[in-house]
Amino acid sequence: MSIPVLLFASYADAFGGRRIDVPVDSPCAVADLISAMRMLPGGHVLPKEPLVALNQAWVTSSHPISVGDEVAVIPPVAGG
Amino acid sequence: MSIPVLLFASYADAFGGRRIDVPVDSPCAVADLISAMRMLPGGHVLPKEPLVALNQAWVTSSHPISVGDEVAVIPPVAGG
Amino acid sequence: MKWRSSHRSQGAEQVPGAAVTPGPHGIEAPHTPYVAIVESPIDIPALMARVESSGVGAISLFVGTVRDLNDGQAVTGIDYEAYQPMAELELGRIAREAATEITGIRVAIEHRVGTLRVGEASIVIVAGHARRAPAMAATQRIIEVLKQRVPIWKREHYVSGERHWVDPTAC
Amino acid sequence: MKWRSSHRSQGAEQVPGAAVTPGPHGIEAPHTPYVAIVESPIDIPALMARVESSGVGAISLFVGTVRDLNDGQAVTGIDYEAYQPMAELELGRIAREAATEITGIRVAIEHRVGTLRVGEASIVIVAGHARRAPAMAATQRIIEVLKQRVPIWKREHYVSGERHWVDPTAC
Repeated sequence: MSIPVLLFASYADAFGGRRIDVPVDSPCAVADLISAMRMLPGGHVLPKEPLVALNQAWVTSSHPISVGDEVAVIPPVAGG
Repeated sequence: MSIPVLLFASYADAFGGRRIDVPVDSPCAVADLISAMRMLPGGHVLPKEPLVALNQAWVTSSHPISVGDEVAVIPPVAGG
Repeated sequence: MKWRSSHRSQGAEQVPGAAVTPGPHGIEAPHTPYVAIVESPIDIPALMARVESSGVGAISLFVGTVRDLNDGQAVTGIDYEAYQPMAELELGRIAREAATEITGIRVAIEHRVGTLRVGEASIVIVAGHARRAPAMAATQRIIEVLKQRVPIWKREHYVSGERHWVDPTAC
Repeated sequence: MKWRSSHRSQGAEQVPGAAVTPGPHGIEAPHTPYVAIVESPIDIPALMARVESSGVGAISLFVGTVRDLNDGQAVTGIDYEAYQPMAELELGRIAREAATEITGIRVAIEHRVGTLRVGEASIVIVAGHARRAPAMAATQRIIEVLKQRVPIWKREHYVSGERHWVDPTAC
């Protein structure tokens, strides 16, 4: 399966898109998605523990991803 | 001699004027002026240590008063 | 397009912990925080009006503005980008957490996105309360938490013409 | 009549401790605090403009408003009275003390006098700085000191028709 992932700011620049499809095995947790993304062109920008949101709420790396979840991998935030 | 004293708010109400002349002996310190004011009608409103300004700056009760000083005896402040 | 917070019309978004004081004065319905990500300049008086109430004696505001210098580099402007729906949800969560911790607080927040020039306001946080200490504590708390949790990014424009996404976690 | 602070035109009123950072950006003349006692409604955007500068990244505001309840009594309005020239001098001293303690702070303060209705602003303190912590510390410090030292009084109007000078030192 593959998971559509929303990207923003420096991550969108690095991965070359604001929405990419990441191939993963199923079932899959956030950590598995991040591992797969590290293999992609641009994956070097990801820090040790990237921020991830599922359905517009923060989750930790052990959180499972379900089909249909809105997944966003989020660069260091700099609001304010 | 007598000293013109500026009054405001509740003190102006109590002493019946925004500027009163207070008879004192010369030379005179702030404490002497306050003692004299306690004898006047309205003097009961003065607390133990009333606030006093000379020439628009705060002074303590031992401060001497010179002829020509702008003297204000000041109710508890409530700005803001 | 302004993506206005949908919480505003939902009764479920009322702050559960807010106080209702009985009496002829001081009757105060719990205030629903107002939050928005906006693309046009923030109207500060309009935002203040959102927390006004006859029971409010103190309003604290925090305004973040674009300055011309960051980490020693001359800045000419900033692009702000947001994960817009989540950013607004997260602002709403932060505002409601503040309202739960600070009974009677009234909060309004707008964060601007797009390209801002030096001197323009990127964020305005307004907190109203009967008393000043809780109002000031609320703005301070909200700006700190906002900078940790709201998915918004900024790309600085330098005098050299270069642009760079700011990474507050970088050494 | 507005009794405008005469300090504004006097070079001697420049803050002695303020920093001047050299460089193509970040050049910042020491800011002369603006303070005034005013009789008309306070224009908050105009007051904010007095601390704006390309080097300012954070503006903190404190707004004191007339509320409808004090010490359990329903209030319909407040008369503010000032010992006007001294009040303005004292505001200026407080602002300059803040500027000496907080290098680079830019301060503007207006206190209104006369009769105010519920909801109207009696005091607005604005502090601008490159960074948010000093800006917020300045407004907090200034409002606390102002309430101790500035010769201003308020007479509350109650629903009953009675009016009473407020004495914060009363038990």
